Amino acid sequence: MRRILFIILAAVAAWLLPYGLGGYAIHVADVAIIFAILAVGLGLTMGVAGQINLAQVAFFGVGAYTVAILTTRAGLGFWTAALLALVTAVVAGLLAGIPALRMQSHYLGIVTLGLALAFTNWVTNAHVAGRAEGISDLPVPPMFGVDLSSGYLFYYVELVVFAVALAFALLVVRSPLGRRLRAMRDDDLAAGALGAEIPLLRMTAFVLSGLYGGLAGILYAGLIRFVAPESFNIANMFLLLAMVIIGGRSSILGCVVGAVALSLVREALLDASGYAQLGYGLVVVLVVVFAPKGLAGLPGQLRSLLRRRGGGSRAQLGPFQPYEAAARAGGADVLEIRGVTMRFKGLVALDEVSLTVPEGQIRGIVGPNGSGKTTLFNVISGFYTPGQGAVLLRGREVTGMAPYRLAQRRVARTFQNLRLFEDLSVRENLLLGLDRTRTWWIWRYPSVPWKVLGYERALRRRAGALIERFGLAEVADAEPRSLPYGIQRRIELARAMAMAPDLLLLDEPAAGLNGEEVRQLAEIVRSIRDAGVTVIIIEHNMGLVMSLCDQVTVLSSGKVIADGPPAEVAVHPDVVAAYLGDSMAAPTEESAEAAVEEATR
Amino acid sequence: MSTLTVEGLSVHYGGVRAAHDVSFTVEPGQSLGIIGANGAGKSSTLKAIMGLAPRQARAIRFGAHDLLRAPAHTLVRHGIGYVPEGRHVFPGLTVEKNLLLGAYTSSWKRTPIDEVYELFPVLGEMRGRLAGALSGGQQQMLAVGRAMMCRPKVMLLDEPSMGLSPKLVGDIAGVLKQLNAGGLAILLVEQNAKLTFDVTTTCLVMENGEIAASGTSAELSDDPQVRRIYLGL
Amino acid sequence: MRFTRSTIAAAALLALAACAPPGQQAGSGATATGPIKIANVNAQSGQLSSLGQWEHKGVKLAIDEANKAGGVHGRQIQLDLFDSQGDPTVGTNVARKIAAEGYVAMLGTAESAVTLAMAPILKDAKIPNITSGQSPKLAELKSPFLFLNAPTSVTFDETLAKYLVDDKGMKKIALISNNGAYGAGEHDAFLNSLKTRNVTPAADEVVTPDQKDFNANLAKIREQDPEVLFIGAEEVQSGLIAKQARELGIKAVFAGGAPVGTDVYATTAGVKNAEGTIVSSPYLSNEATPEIKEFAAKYKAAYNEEARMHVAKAYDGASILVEALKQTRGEGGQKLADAIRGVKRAGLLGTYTYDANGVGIHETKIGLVKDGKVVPEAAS
Amino acid sequence: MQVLLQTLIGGVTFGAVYALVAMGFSIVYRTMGLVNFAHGSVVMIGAYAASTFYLATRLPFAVAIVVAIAVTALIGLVIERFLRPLENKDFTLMLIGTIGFGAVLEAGAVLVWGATGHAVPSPVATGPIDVAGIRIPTYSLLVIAVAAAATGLLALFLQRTKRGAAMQAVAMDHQAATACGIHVGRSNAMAFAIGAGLAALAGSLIGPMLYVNPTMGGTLGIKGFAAAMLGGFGSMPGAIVGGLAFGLLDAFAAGNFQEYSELVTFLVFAVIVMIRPTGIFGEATVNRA
Repeated sequence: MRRILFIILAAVAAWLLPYGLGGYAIHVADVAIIFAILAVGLGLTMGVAGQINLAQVAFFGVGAYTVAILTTRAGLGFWTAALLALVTAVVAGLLAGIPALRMQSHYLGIVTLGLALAFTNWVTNAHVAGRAEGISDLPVPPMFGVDLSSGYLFYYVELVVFAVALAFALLVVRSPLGRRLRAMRDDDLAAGALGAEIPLLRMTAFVLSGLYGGLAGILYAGLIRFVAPESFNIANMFLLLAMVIIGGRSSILGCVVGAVALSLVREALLDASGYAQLGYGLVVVLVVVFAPKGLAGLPGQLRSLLRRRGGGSRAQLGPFQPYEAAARAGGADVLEIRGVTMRFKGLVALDEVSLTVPEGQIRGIVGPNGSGKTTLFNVISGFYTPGQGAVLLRGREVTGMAPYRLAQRRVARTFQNLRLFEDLSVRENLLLGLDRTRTWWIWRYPSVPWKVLGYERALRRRAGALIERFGLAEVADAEPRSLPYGIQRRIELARAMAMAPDLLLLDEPAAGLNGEEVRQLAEIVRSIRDAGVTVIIIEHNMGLVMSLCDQVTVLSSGKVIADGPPAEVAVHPDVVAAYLGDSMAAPTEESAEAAVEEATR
Repeated sequence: MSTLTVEGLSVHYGGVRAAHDVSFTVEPGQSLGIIGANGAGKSSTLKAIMGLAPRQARAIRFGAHDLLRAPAHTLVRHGIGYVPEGRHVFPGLTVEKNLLLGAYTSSWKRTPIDEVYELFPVLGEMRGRLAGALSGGQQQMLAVGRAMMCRPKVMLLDEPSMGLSPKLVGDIAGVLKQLNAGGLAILLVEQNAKLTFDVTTTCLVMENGEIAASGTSAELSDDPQVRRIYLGL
Repeated sequence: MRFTRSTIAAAALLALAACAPPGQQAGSGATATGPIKIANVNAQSGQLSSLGQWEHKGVKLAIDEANKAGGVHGRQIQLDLFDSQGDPTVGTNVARKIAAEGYVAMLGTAESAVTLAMAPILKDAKIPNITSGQSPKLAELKSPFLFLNAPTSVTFDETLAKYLVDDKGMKKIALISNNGAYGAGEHDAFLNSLKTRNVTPAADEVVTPDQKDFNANLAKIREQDPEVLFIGAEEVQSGLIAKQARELGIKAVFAGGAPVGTDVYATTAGVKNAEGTIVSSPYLSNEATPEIKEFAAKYKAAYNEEARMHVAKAYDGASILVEALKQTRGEGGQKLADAIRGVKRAGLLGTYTYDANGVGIHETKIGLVKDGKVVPEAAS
Repeated sequence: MQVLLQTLIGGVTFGAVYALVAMGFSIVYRTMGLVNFAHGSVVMIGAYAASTFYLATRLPFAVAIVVAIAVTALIGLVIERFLRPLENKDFTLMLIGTIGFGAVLEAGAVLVWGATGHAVPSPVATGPIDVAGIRIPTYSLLVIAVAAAATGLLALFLQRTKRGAAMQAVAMDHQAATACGIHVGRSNAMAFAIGAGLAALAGSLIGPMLYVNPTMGGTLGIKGFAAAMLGGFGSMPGAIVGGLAFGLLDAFAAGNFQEYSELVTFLVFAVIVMIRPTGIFGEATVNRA
């Protein structure tokens, strides 16, 4: 209710604003709104999706120039040209996004910057784009007899477009797509394991960037009715970047605030722009070091500062509510591994490993350090493609399938070192697991947004139930990093279960847990198995393995040296030798594995 | 000669407790082993002594030197050699450079590099090769050799057997015994209990970050508790 | 509850929308008393800010003198500086600002692109603008409120072509120019002048304004062994081109517009390399006439630096404006524009007689660079 | 043919400067994993410091270069100290922080030296050398020689000295380096100072070739960065090869595509790094792509 009231108040204030502004002030407001739209676009790509995109200002230029060229050279009407400009900007976004499939971070930054320079160079030279002098005398956008050459009336057009653009951005951020983008930003490996199609998501981010850039460009063309290369240069890209960083890059409203604030500051310092640049630079440096989340993050930072001083209470886990037991189906094999061999730079990490796991079993995989356990998990969940051998899931071969496709086939996993999305709340982490839609589902965003909202509400209901089941109610809206390790382990387990898996892979789930927590873990895993999920568990806590697992496979030096019921395996002479001495693990597997893992990141 | 004293050492990573209230001493010329399952807190203890992990302790001393307040990079000057888990040689530098860096704090004109080559002839043969191109066993020897370059009084070794074949593990054991016989004190952290019992005279057993048992290596090798910890029986 | 409240809100919004939209408040325009507000718009930051700073100094000198002499019929002139940052978009913002804040006239800018962007807004607001730009496109606008205080590139280059081809009989001419607003204007104007004389350039190289290494372009030019190398670029780049051309052994004489007559050009190229460069400019040196000498002395006294063409033309422009303001007794709008058009003034750059396109000066003189300074051709 | 060779000369001269800039990027990146987007601005400050000192004192140009190196090394230390809390934490934030520093340096230069800039007379008086019609400016030779000498000295430092070996060791494994007694913070600061020093060297050398003004750092920085990427980020031979390759790409694009050279240069660059994201020699440290 309060939110609705706030929206109404904001809308009324925005509607009434022109009545209190002079002729020039309204123009400043018009420009600020355009920058706000641009900032929202950059916030979506860079802040939310983590793509270092320094070509946003070029997309802006593509939008404005397309309108200018089509209206003055081809004689099209303003709105027809605008529509085509939007399409062109989105295509530009797609093209500029292609490098993102191959590179990230500073590499992407410099390539997109280069593409932006290439764009400026083209418009400076092409006769059709008016060369260095630009194109003037763009037509006034017609609007049912309303004179849009007035800054006041254009303000209302902008306001409506801005409101729609902002609402759409907020819809994206607060729904499955935005959550996936943020997950991809924080940890693309873990996001892939949860079923996020990383390449498509990166392209989506650039499409959004192009869309918002184009939209701002069209409004710019309608307002200024003049385009020139300088308006889309690197200095303006830096200004835009400063807006987003100072406002808070991962908060859309923060981006808007940053854009409006800097537009006004720029206006106020128009006659001292040398000092203004010094100021922006300093503020950006200070924000980066002291308030990494920008203005939008300040309230949270202050709150956490106060909480630390007050000494907050320690969060508690609630009891786990067991799943309802499902009838055990006949013992078909869920997973079959046939002679899998995995080499890293000549070192054999897995050597002809074969095993089968029947439905409804808890299978333990143990072995000394570096015996190939985690490598095996990475093969099963699609992170590695084995050199030889095959992985079969319910009889279908899935060898070398991408992690997100395996996730779609209901293979869920946890990670040895915990890979929770640190900047997302516990609830959002679970929502990511619950959301099983494919990326192409996003066509609903522009066409039937209310269905997106409906789906989101349904997801949230299910998340609520999951939170209750895993006893996470007390911590549901906290960030994982602020929670004790034991709780984080429980969250990762809940997130994996949110995927409603058929096969669950747990990598050292008891590491770092105390005795009571280990006992609870055993109880939960049993309940999961009783609900019909097949579980494979890597664990060093032998007490847990012995009491929990139906069957245990022992790996050493990448080979299976024993396989059978726990009690039998524990007294197997090879196992005793492997554990207590004469370990024969393959040399430097771990270092090679680490190297490969880095290379695939 | 100096005694390494650790009193009430605890290690926490974020909210995770890796080691709690660990105390022991290593007398000059002594060889002490710490064994335990993966994740028992052995490596963390060693790293904490070296100042490479966040630590809290009542005291960590080496002879008269207070190690608790000393910055990590100064430890080597007091005669403490460290062989990290997973070897951690400098892969892009030659074998010889790796060894010389072990003597970073002293003059490169007078180093015990010939002694190291004598002890590990294979390193001498490969002195010009990049360390990253060595096999796992050779890298382990290089790591031990590098730690010897500072003429240490005590050497801290973290899982030197990891990923090595039984033959190489045997070689390492031989070297360690030889060094110990020459008067070097050894603190060996291992998952491989057999190796540890072979090399050391006294042993600690760690479980869940705490010392669960201690005794002479001979006693512990027959202790059922060790089997329980390792095999869950 | 929720429904009713939002309905009310929606209704309220609709009601507001139905009301008359907020109209433009009557522009305060020229008031009959108080100081007369004049805007000087020039880049004070960015790559071309040196030009902007010179322009401002020239304008300020003229206005200060006028104020000291009693202003316009007793009213003082208030000169306010706006920074265009060399960015046309910022320029449009500034244009709207001076329109909204009741400025009577505008002086500047030195960059044609910025002036071109501002012109439509100033025309709508009926604010006369005397610009220092010299792009032929400014004249093509045919705006009744836009006046140039210098000739356009067409005049510069026509004079140059006439001197080179008609007087000196040099036909083997190579061009190098950048694709910025100034360079492209020079390129087109000079090429056109050559065409009317049936001269085809031996080479025609185009570079980018940011380019620093011209080896590839100059090597091509060297192959043609031209008699003249026409340089169409700003001061610094012209200097770099001249320097690298001499280093490559190009013997051709350099020629160009106002930029190659500056000290920046000469020092960047090196005084030796710049020697003999042919300059086409309405303002050749600080010693050309007694009036110019007097002006240069005044300028040096005020700012402790040498006067130059940019300063002089800004001074001329401001002086013309003051003269026109005196005629309208401070009134702006159409009346002021007409008054400016009517001004006949013997200025530092020549005699101003405005035509329908707003161009006031229609000839330039030829000079030669000697020891880093320009001397009139006749005197050499 | 003559045109080709002459283009080559120009490309190599500028390539040598790009290589120096790229080496500065790389040495900082490989030791600390920091991508310093302010590097271009540091080059500009170096150019200003050297030329101002040279013009004011009339002391030999070499002295001016040393002064410039000292000034920028100091700036490098300040940047490093400021961003240290972010090291090994948030890569993107650090990136943006350095962009902010770049803006500060540029604005600072405008306030100190004005926006106009100044020309620097060539410290070499002799005319260009003529080899079969190919003119080689003596200053270009000097630039290439100094760049080669700097490269050689840097290689010697890294290969032959204790500190150099230690710096490489820190880059490879900072924990193990600490255990060997190496002070990681000091080593990193030194790497940053060397990087900034290389920037100053590049800036000082390019001053007399061009014209010194506050915006010169932008283009040089972007092109030096691209050169580092082309060769393989963090790799020293990569920086040299990448620098020369970018210089040549730039020169030939200018010759053949005229005013569209920038467009062509950056499109070709984008395509090359698409095909081989880690550059010719591969990335020398962690791959974050």
